[in-house]
Parts: sequence; structure tokens; C-alpha cells
Amino acid sequence: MEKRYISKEGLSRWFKALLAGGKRVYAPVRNNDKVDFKPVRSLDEVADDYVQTTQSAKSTVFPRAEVLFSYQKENGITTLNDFDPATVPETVVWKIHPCDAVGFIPLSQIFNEGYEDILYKTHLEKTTLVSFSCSHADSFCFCTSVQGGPGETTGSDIQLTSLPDGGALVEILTPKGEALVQLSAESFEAPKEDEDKAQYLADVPIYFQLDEIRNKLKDAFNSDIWKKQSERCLGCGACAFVCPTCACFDIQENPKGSQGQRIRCWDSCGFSLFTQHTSGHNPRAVQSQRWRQRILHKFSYMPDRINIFGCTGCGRCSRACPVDMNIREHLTSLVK
Amino acid sequence: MDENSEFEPNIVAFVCNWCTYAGADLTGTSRLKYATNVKIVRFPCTGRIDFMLLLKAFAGGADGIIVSGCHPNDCHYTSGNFHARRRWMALHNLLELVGIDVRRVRYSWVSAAEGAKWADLVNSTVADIRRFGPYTEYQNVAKQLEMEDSHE
Amino acid sequence: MNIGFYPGCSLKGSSKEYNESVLALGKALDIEFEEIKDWNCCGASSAHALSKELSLSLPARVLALAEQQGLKEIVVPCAACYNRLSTTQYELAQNEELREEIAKIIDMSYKGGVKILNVLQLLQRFASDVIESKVVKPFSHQVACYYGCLLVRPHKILQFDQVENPQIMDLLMSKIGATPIDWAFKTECCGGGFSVSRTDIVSKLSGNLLKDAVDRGAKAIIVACPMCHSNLDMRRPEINEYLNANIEVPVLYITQAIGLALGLSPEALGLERHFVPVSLI
Amino acid sequence: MSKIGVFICHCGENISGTVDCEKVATELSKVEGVAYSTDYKYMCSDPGQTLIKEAIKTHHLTGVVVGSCSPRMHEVTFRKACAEAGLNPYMCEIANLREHCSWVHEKGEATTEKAISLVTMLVEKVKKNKPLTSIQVPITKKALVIGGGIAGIQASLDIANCGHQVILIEKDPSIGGHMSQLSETFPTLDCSQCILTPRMVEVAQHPNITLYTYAELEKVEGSIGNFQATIRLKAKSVDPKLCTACGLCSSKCPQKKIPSEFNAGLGTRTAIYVPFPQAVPNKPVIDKEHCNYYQKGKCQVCQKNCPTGAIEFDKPDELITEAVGAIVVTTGFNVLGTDFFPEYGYGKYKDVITGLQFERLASASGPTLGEIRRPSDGQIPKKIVFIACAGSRDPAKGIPYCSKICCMYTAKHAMLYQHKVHEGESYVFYMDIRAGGKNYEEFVRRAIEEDGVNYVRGRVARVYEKNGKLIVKGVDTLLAGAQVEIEADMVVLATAGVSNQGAEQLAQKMHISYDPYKFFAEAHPKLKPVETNTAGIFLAGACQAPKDIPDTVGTASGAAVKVACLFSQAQLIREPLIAVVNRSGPPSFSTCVGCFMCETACPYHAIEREEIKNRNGEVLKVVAKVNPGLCQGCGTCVAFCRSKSIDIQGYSNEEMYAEVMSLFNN
Amino acid sequence: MNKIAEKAVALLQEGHTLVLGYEEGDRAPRPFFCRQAEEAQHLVLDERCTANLAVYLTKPELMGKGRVAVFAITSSLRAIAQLTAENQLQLENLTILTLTAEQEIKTFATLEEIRSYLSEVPYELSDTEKALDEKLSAMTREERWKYWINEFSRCIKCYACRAACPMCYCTRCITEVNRPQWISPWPSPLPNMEWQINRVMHLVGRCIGCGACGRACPVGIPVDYLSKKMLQDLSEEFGYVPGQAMQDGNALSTFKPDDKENFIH
Repeated sequence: MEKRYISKEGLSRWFKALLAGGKRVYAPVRNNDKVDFKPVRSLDEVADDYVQTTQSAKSTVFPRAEVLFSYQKENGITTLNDFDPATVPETVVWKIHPCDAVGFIPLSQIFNEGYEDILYKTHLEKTTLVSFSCSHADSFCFCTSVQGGPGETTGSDIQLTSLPDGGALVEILTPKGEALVQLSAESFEAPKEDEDKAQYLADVPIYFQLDEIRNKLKDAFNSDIWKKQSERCLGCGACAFVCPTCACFDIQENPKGSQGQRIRCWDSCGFSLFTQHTSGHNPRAVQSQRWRQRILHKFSYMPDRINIFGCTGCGRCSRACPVDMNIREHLTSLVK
Repeated sequence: MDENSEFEPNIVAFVCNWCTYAGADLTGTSRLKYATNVKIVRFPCTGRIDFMLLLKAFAGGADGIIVSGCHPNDCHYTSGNFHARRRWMALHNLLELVGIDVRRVRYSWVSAAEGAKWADLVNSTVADIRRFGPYTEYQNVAKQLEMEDSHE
Repeated sequence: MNIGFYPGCSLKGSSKEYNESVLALGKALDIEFEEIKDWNCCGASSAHALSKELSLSLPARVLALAEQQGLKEIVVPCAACYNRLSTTQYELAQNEELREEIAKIIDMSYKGGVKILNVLQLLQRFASDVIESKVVKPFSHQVACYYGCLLVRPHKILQFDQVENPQIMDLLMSKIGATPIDWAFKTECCGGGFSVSRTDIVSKLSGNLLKDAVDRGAKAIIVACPMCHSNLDMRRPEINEYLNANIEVPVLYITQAIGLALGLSPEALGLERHFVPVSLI
Repeated sequence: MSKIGVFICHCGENISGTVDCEKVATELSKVEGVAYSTDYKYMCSDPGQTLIKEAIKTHHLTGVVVGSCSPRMHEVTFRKACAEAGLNPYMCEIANLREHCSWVHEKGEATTEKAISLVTMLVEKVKKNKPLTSIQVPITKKALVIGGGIAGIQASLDIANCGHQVILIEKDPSIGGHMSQLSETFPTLDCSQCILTPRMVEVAQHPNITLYTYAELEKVEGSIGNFQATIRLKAKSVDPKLCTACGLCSSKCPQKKIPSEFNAGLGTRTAIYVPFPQAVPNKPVIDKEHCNYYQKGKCQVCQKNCPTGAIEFDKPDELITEAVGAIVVTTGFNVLGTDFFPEYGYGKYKDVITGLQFERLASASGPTLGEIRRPSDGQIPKKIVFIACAGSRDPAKGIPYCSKICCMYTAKHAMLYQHKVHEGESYVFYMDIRAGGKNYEEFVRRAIEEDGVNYVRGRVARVYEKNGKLIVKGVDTLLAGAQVEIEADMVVLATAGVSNQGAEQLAQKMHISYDPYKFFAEAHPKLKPVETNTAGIFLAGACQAPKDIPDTVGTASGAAVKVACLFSQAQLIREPLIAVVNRSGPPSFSTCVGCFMCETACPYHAIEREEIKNRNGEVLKVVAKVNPGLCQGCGTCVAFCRSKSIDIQGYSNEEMYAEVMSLFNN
Repeated sequence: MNKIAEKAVALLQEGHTLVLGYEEGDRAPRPFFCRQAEEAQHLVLDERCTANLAVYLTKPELMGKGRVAVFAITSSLRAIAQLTAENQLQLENLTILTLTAEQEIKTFATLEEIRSYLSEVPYELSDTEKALDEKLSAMTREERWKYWINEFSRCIKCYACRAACPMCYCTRCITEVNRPQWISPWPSPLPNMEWQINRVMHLVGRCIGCGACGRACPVGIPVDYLSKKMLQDLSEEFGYVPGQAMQDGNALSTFKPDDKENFIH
């Protein structure tokens, strides 16, 4: 891992270089009181002083809706147009937080477990993650309780730590990252002596021990805590859709006469229809069961099956919840 | 808009079986001529016409829509058209709110005896829509899976 | 209790006694009147025959003034004024354009917030329940309650009493000990505005109703309209000539009759101003 | 996988003249799911229909689209043809290539293109069509007729004579209604009772008619073919089986001063009474309001005097329930509304009377035995004034409509008066003379020309009494609005015809609609004059609006025919194009959430509430259910249902969606 | 112990199995299901409480069979009135309480009481809504279209607006109907708009204007504006006032023969 320093000017020079390279650059953009990742054309579009984007950056590799293939039928002959990797543009995700970057690890595990998902794979390969370490956090953040932290570098290709002078401390973490740096090598200088990024990081308290939670959950399936916790849950999909690791999707048809598309779009285990059978029977008939599924899947099933946790402590679900279902609070209460 | 003078709008008409459909039949038996752009979909009553069908027609590529049924108090089912009128009132207001081009939806009452009125309705609607041009504004958005980023 | 007061021209001239009796009675029943400042003629009996705008503008200004002076209710003793003001009130309420047009003409806007009362409504409101207790000299005569046209017609606009068979005056009179006769001319026309121009018509119309009243034993005619009064009172010679009879039945404003019953002096009620002497006292 | 057959008709030259039918057929053969496509000169002809039938068999078609004339023309024909070939008729749709295409467009590409899409639309729809079977509702072949006036009598007899059972209920002690009160009838001047009473007797004796007098409708449940009517039999206090109608009870009854309804208040009756001599049934009832025993607890004179001991006091009303298949409402009207005109002095002056009262005066069975004598002093009026439109056609007085019968009966009254009082003078104040009807105008002319009735066109301002005379002040608009004053001995008001008391409540009991004046509303003012919006309930007579006798009898027979038609079928067969609420297994049973807004939207009260219970009978859910007998298939509920739980067969969401979207497939 | 808590304890002792109220949350008070007396001290009720608790009353699995008491804020009362009119609530199993302007706990015995109480509290748009209203009505039609499509393009189809709405109690939403698929399930700009148009149309004459949908939207689309604006524009036409539900149907299931038709040619 190489360290560099980049000045304020250097940053904007480098950013221009990224765009000049024809890359699609996603960065946090403000819209009223919400900040979210959008394609940007210049550095000044990028939002400042916010704690967290409403949604994670996962849509850059796992779009909300994507065509798997399209078809048309003429005089009895059907022609199929499969997904074409060439159509996926080189992408840079700028100013992603560590808790977001690390989310790509579980995502990749899910999409590649047993079968390699071409679409996901292509997107990821063509995406470079430039993370910024967190200088501030809020009460919803709990990355430190789930093996992460404000300076966590896992998942990132490059991590920047903003410095008071407007420049940044640069950690080049992967060849992808290196390649990105090469687009404007001259902008990077040697880092100052014993520059320690820790001093610039936000302080995120540890609320619980992850293993405790996991053990607790082993035989919690029939516990009535789920009922209690989920009572006020409205069963919307907000938590799942803003989550960096939620990967549930639905496959839908978009027919138009003798032609059409097959589309993959986001889905949520919070929806009552998610497990509904054609017969009308629903194994997860009530919200408490769906809430249980959400917690168990992230903190028990995933570690059991693909030995990774399904939560990065970004706190988005809690922020997005209309009725304030605070996941950190609920997890803590499990072990209290 | 002159460049649209050649443009042939795609218009769908939602009509009730008892008044307007019969009225259009009369237009035929009276051999009155009108533009070919309008295709009629027959419903038992205007009360049956689902507002979603209007939206779907636009999404599908319609440039204009005609909705027509029995005059007030003439409804074969006594009050279907009254219910429809309320529904349209609300829909009209809402479409206006979200900026859908309501000029492209033409509501009318055409009785079974008003063959000529039907011909006029069709012709004037076609003329209007020709003037407005194709409803690309809507159709483009309909094609998008993701919002194309606008950076003007 | 403070209530707006629109005398109108008649009460300041030909029927002073009406004005006097209204005010006197007001005092006796402690109703405080506040005369509308700078009021003008309502245009009755002629304006509406000449120009619609004029016939509406004149009353509109009066109403606007009342509204400006913060009056919620005004009493209009003259039936003709009452009729014109109410009509204007109605017309303006119906038609916004008209409202604006008139507002331009009178250069004042009227929101329509003033309630218009005729004398009977006033008495019904403030007198009917106290009156009996206050009677000192019961007015124990057979009387013909004569409403005329302007007080009750058009019903669509005035919405006052039963249009063809009004009762309120009869009711008030019986409260002061009088016996209202049952007769057919309650709401017949007296000749109204023709008082000066076509006396012949007046004497015929007024004559017929006067005769019927007398035939049915009326000892007094009770009115609530200056025009009816002057026709029945001032035109008595012509009437008698037409009927070729000598009818001497007096004509009293209801305010005068009640005034008498409440013990007010004939002078205070202006009774001496009548042409036909009021012999009942 | 659907196999659709497409059949394009040339209609001789009518379609092929401007539409390239061959091209339409070939283009359609390319459409997904079309198994067979052809064109032919005359599809509706025998060979044409055979062509379709053959194709259905040989190509195992699952659906058929015929591109021809308007479905309003031949839909039935082609659906029948399909049925004969074993294809469900509702799998056949018609594309309107003639009225909606070839006849309204010039020859050319565009026209053919339109024809192609018109047919394609129906192909897409038919793919989604579901086979439907017509609905069959069992019918109880027994009718309920409510109201025993001439309308009810006529309807009952007609239905009964068709061989069906009839239950006739009448709220009064006798049938006969207003007609029994009339003297002579216009325009023929034949005696009302002479023509009515035989019918009344016929009703009483008819084997198919069950007559309940002094009875009222309590409630109605069910729907066309199967109503449950609960009828209240008011206690008569007289056992009709024992009573011999000797009349002793009435003669002994101490209560003698009760104004007689039959004589419109001009005569009196006793508390135990037979309303009129020709009453059917001719048995007395006790009017509890006026009976000393019921009011004061003692008397019972009638009981003491009754030779057969038929008097039965304190017997409660009886409730019976009858199953009927159809209901005819003939509750008639009323003549009231004298209070509109206080200035006419009705009630104040004895000799100001209503038209109905005059009928009684002129009637041989009336209080004066047919002599015209004024109520006040029994004198024969020398001068009589009739005031027409005393309440009608006058919005200011509450009733804007024309009561229709007044012009005629007023002319009749004047005529009768002139016939009975030769030296008499009669005046009629009128607005217009409305004498539309067979021999009506002639009748009025006769009154004027032969009998010298004075017709004054103008309204009456006031009637007042002066030394024994009624002064009628009015205007004669034909004399330049001159004021006229007539010193009359009697004044007759042609008061407005108004709906019967309780009409509103009755309508609500039966879920039939009524107009602002509480007259019952027809299903269609022109084309369904005796039907109501509630299938199986029919109207006749003056309960719809004031009617004269011929009109009343006409509608009565009309309603009777409707009932007879209904009863002529073994079962009620209805097109299956009606709404249905979806059903599924537990736990949801239906996606309907039971907001029942559809119930309020339905013009036919066809939406019912179904309770879904578990084994222990606990209600799990209440969901909507469509009564197939009542639903007329307008589909208003369908467009209205938020969860799309209610759908209409033949125009289902899927079908209409497919039809519309087919326009935008390429 | 505050008086809300005291009341709750009393209610539970009276045999209520659940008291529905609010407890302190991370940002503002949040819904709280109080089933034991010892939990009662968590209950709060003040102007910070905005969530519409009526949304829970139509969920049998939460309400259970027992008697339920609910501390209702004004908007919840409006919802309760409307839900009752739509046959979704049996008031006899419900105890409805509110905190009056005088900070008194008021218990409602009948729907009529609720309606008359509500008739005292007029409904109107908030200032922020008025601001948005002005902003939008200043726009041209094309600008409005751009504005809304841009807003809806951010929608992620999480259906929080639906979930939070007390009037969206359908067990199968039209978005879950797939024969035909009225509304595409994926979150694309147009289907998103179609969904909102549906939602608002379905709320005509029913929306009680609580704004729950708007508050629930995680991406901050002002969806509540649409239904509230409709409420405003049509209430006079349809004679509908939030909380004063028509007893014989709703704005779209009823009609006036003389409804305005100036938009019909």
C-alpha cells in the first residue's frame, strides 16, 4: 500500500483527468436535504458537509433495474439479444464512505456464490472506488461495532483522508487505484512525514460485540423478541433499498406485443409479497417474521453460509425508516 | 408547427357502447368522412373506463385520447357517466398538477343521434393534436429504464 | 341595543309623524337608533323606472355607508325604501359583475354585510314579548291591518311574512288590545306613486280598500308605509268623492298605535299632523 | 396457446370498396396467435357462417374475430354461429370495419392500415377472453301488486289472466282508489263506478288473485325472480268470515261525525264503517283513531249489537311473508296542496272546495246524491268559478310541473254543473288549456260552445267573502289584462296532483328511485316507462306522475306484460356480462377489503355484503358480492375498485388492457 | 408519571390489551405499542408526535382480538373517521383518546363526537406546502412536468408512502396486480409517476391530509403535496372535508347531476 499527498489544486486536476479519460464519475450530490450518488461533470457538483448519502452506492454495480436480455419474434422466429458487457461504461465512484466500499465485499459474495453473475461482475470490474475516510459521524453510525471503521480501507481502491489544507492523504490500495492515479500522476506528491490519518477520523463508539450477537441469534428463531421489535414496522422496503449489502432482486417481464425485455430489479424481504406463493400461502405471513428474516439473514445466515456479515454499520436503514426502527438499537437490545 | 403538418397522430378513443359507439355507427351509416387516426375502443359505459388506460395509452405512444359517452341523464345505466365525469374531473386536475399535457385528452358527450358531432369531434381532435405535435416529451420518458442525467 | 337607522326622504318630509313615532317608540322600548351619516335618497318610486344602474346605485351607496359605519343591521321604516334597499341587496348578492359595476359608479364597495329590517320586523324583534306588559292604554278597537305591496312583495327577495296573507301586523296589534278584522285588501295596492300624478287611480284603488275595511267594521286603518298613509289620509277628500260617501276612519302608523297604547302623548307621536283627525283618543 | 380465427367480410362492396380486405387478412395471419385468417364477400350469409364454423372445427380455434359491420348489427349472429360450431359464443368478437372504417374513410393505405389495427385490437382482446355461460336465475311465478286503485286492479287482472298468481295489497279498507270517488269520467261522461265496480268484483272473485285490504308493505328483501315481501295486515277488528255485512254495527256506532275520506270530507262516517256502499270487500273495519273503545276504553256497542259476534277487539296487526318474483307498484297519487293558496281561502270559506270534493257533490253516491249544492247552506250555486292550476305550473308555489288531468276534469266539472243547473253560470280561470288526448280537445270545445262555460284566460289573485258571496278577483289577459271580479256562490280549485304520503319511505323500502316530488322514477323516461332501476320492480299509474284513467290503465297493462314476460321463462336467462368480485382460498378469501364504496357507486344496488365465516361461524371477513340478478354490467364498480378485486366479464381489465395496448405494440 | 402514562395504566387495568401511543425516538417520538402497565411510563404525547397511528388499526395481526386504546393526534382522528366510514374499523373495540388544545385527555364515545371535535379544527396546507404550491403554480406546464419527472426518477419504489398511509389498507395493492400489470414493478421514472398518480387518484375524497406519505419518503419526494393539493382543489367541488367522511360513499362513488363539466367539450 502506497501513501501519497495530493493538494487542493491537485485534487481538481486529477478529477478533471478522470472525466477527460471518458469515465463516468458518480459522486454525492445534494438535492434539498438529501445527498445521493449521481453522475457529475465537475468537482463543485460534489456535496460537502453531510454525514451519509441517503442511498448506498450499490446501484452503480447493481442497478435498481437492468435489462438481462431482450427478444423479438417475427414470423415465428425469435431473436435474442443478450446482455452486452461492452455497454457498461468505465465508472469511478468518488467520495464513497468506507462503510459503503466495504459493502461491495458481501455483495460480491452473494452474486458470485456458486454462480458468477456476469452483469454484476462486469459492473464491478469496470468500477473503481475512491473512498473518503469519515471525518464526522452521527448517532446512527455503528461501523466500529461491525468490524469496520471511519478509516477502513477494505473494499476501496483508493482512500483519501481530507486534510485541513484542503488537500488529502492518499492511500493507493489496488492496481485499479494505481491506474486511476496514473491518469494524473503529477498531481500526487510524497506524503508529509509521519502524517497519521487517525487524527482526522471521526470517533464512532462501539455499541455491541458482533460475535455476541451471532451467538445470541443461533437459537433466537422462535424468540418472541421479533414480534416486540417489529410491532411498529410498516413493512416498506426503504431499509433494504438504501442498504449497501441487500441484494434481493426480482425478475420481471416487459413484453410489448411480439417483443420484450427481461428485467432484473430490486426487491425487499420486507414486502409481504416477497414470499407469497401462488397458492396464496405465505411462509412469512406477518411483519415480525420478515423483520426476523432481515436480522437473521444479515447476522446469522450470511456469516454461516458465506462467512461474512451483511451489515457495514452505515446506519442508512435507521435513518430511512419512517417509524424509526433503529437497527443498532434493536441489535444492542438483543444482547442487553 | 409546420413541421408537424405531415405528422399523423396516433389517437385512441374510449367510448361507451350505448351512445358514442352508436353515434359513431351513425356517422358511418350517414357516410360522413373523418380522419383515420382515431381507433375506437368500446366499453359498456363511460363509468367502466379506467383512468389507468389513459395513462397506459400515452405510455404506449398515443399522441391524443378521446373519451366520450352519453350526455348527462342519458346514461343507459342512469349514472355511469356521472361517475365517470367525477373521475375525469379529479384525473384532469391531477394530470394538470404533474404537468401532463391535458390538452391531449378530449372529453366529450356524443349521443347515438349525433353522428355528425362524432365526425367533428374526431376531426377537430386530430387537427389539434397535429398542431401540438407528437407527445415525445412523454414517450421519451416512457422508454427510460433509468433517468437519463440531464446536465444542461 | 344600538341599531342603524335609515329615515329616507319621506320621513324627513311628508311623513314626519312616522319618523317622530318611530323614534318616540324606540325611546319607550329603549332601542337606540344610529342614523346613517350622509345618507341619500333611495330613488324609490321613480329611479327603477328610469335606469337600472341608478336604481341600484342610490341604495347601494346607503348600504355601503352603513357598512362603513360598522352597522350590522339597519331599520328602514319607509316600505318603499325598505323595498328598494332589499332589492339592491339581493341584486348585488346575485351578480358579481353588477356588484363591481355599481361599486365603480358609487366609488365605494359594498360587501353585503348589512341586514335590512322593516318596522314590523323591528317591533317583532324588540317589542313583541315586552309590549303586553308595557301597555297602559289598550288600543281596544277593531282595526284593519293594511300592509300594502312594498312590504311583502316580491316575496322571492323580501322573504317577509306570508306574501298573500301576512300576519305580523295583526299579531302586534292584537298584543296591544286591538281586534284585527279579517279582510281581503291587506296587500292590495293603494296607488302608491300615483299620489300626485294620477289621483283618480289612487282614489279608486284606495277607495275600494278603504270601503271594504269600513264595511267590515274597522275603526282605524293601520299602516307601515308613508305612501299608503298619504294616499289613505291626505287623499281622503278625493276618495270620498269617488265613493261618494263620507268615510272618516283614521289612518295610523303602527308605531303611532302602539305608541298610544304605551301611553305616549299624541303630540310625541305627531298625530296632529294627520289630515283625517284621529278621534279614537 | 390461443388459436384465433380471423374472418374479414367484404360486405359486398361496402367494406372492400375502400379497404383492401385481402391485405387485412394476410397481415392478420402474421399476428401472434392467429391460426387462420381469411376474407369473404358476405360473412353473415349462410356460406359465410359455414366458412366460420368449418374453420373452428378444422383449426380447433379457441377464438374468433370477425371484421365486418358494427357488432350492434351482427354480433349476435356470429356468436350464435360460433356456438353452433362448439365454440363458446363469448370467444367471438366483432371488429367494426364498416361503420367505423370503410364508410367513414376514403380508399387508401391509411384506411387499410386502420382496418388492420381495428382487427388486431380485437384479436388481442379475444386472446384474453374467457368462456362465459349465461346466468340463470330461478323465478317465483307470483306477483305482488301494491295499491288497489284502477292501476293495481288492471295490472292484477292482466297478470292473473295470464295464469299467474297475484297478491294485491291495498292500505284502505276497500280497493277502488280515486276512481271510485269520481262522478263521471271524461271525455265520455260515463259513470265512473259503473265501469269500475265490475272490475273490483272481478278482482275479489278471481281464483289467481289473493286480495289483502287494510294491508301495507313492511319490507322487501331479495331480488328479481325471488323477492321476499313482508306485509302488515292491519287489524280490522272485524272477523270477515263471521261478518255478514248487515250494517247494524255502523248504524249503532255512537261516533257519527267523522269526516268521510270517501266523500273527501263533505260527508261523515262512523268509527266502524264500510268506506262506500260498493266497497270490495264489503265488510266493515274499526278505525281505531276514532273508536270510543280504542280511545277511551269503553263502548263496544257494535260488539253488543253484532248478531254474528264478528267484532274482535284488540287483535294485533298480523305480519305475513310472501315469496314473489316481481312487484308492480301502483300506489297512485293524491290531490292536496290547497295550502299553497291561502288567498283562495280554502278552509276559511266553506264554499271553496277542491275538484275531488266537487266530484263527490256531482256523484250520485255522494253526500248530495248528485245534486250540486254548496256545503255552507245546501243552496244550489247560481254562479260557480273553477280555478285551474291551483298550485300546478307555479314554481313560486312549490310545484312547477303540470298536473295533466286538471284541464280535463275542470271542463268536465263545468259541463256537469251546466247539465245539472241549467240557469247556472260557470267560469273557468285558466293559464292554458291542455287537452291533448283522444277526443279531449273536442270535449273542452263542447263545454265552451255547447254548454256555455265561460273560459277566462288569467289567474285569480284572491277570493274573499263579502255579504254571502265569494268575490273572485282575477285578471283576463285576453282583455288586455283587465281586472275581473266575479261574485260567485261556489269556487272549485283544481288543486295540484302530488305524490302520495309515504311514497318516499315506500321507495326506500324497495330501493327504487324517485324524483324531487317523490314520484317514482322510471328506468328510462322514454324506453323503459314502466320499469324501475331495480330489476323485477315495475311501475304503473299515477305513482309515476299525475295520469288520467286511460294512461293509468295503459301503463298498468304495460307493467303486467313485463311481469308476464318475466314469468313466461322457466328461468331468468341473463347475459353473463356482469361484474364479479374475485374469490380465492384462505387466508385472504378475496382481495376485496370490504370498503364497500362500490356499493354506493352501483346504480342497481347489485353489490351485497358477504360474510366469510370459519367453521365456528365466526366472521373472518366481510367482502363484496355481486347479485347476478341485479347487475346490469355497466362496470362503474370495476373502474372504481382500488384493489381491482371486482371485474366485469366480457370487458375485464385484462381484456380491455390487451385491446388498448395492441395499438402500441410496434 | 405523566397523565398520559397514568391514563394508559388505567386503560390497561380496565382490560385493554393494547394502548397505542408514542415513545421518545431518535429524532422525534415514534409509535409505541404499550401492552404492560410497567411500559406505560415510556408514553409521551405532544406536538412533536406526527406519525399517524391509525395506520396500525387496520392490521389485525397487531391489534389482536382484545380491546385497543389509541392516543390519537388530530390527523389520526381524521383517519379514524374516514376508516370507519369505509367499514375498516369497529369503533366498539376501540377506545379513542386525544390531547386537547387545553392539554386535557379527551375520550371519544362515538364517531359523531370525533366528527364534531374535528369540525372545530380546520384543515389547511402548511406554510412549506403553500410555498411549494406557489413555486409549482408559477411554473409552465412543461416546467412542472420536468420537475415531477425529475422528482419521481429518484423514487426507489420502496412503497414507504403506501405503507405509512392509513388509507392504504388494501391487502392487495394495485401495484401487486399483474394481470394486467398496471404498474411496472421496477423503479423507472414513468412507472414511478404512474404509481403516484394511482395513489393520489385512489385517495381522492379519502386523503385526510396527514402527510405521512411525504414524511415516510426516504428520498424526500414531496408526494404528500399531490394528495393534499387535490384535497384542496376538489374539496369544494366534492364537498369533502378531511375527517368529515361522507357516510354514503365517497367523492368518486357519488356524484351531483350538476357537477361541473367545463373541461368536457
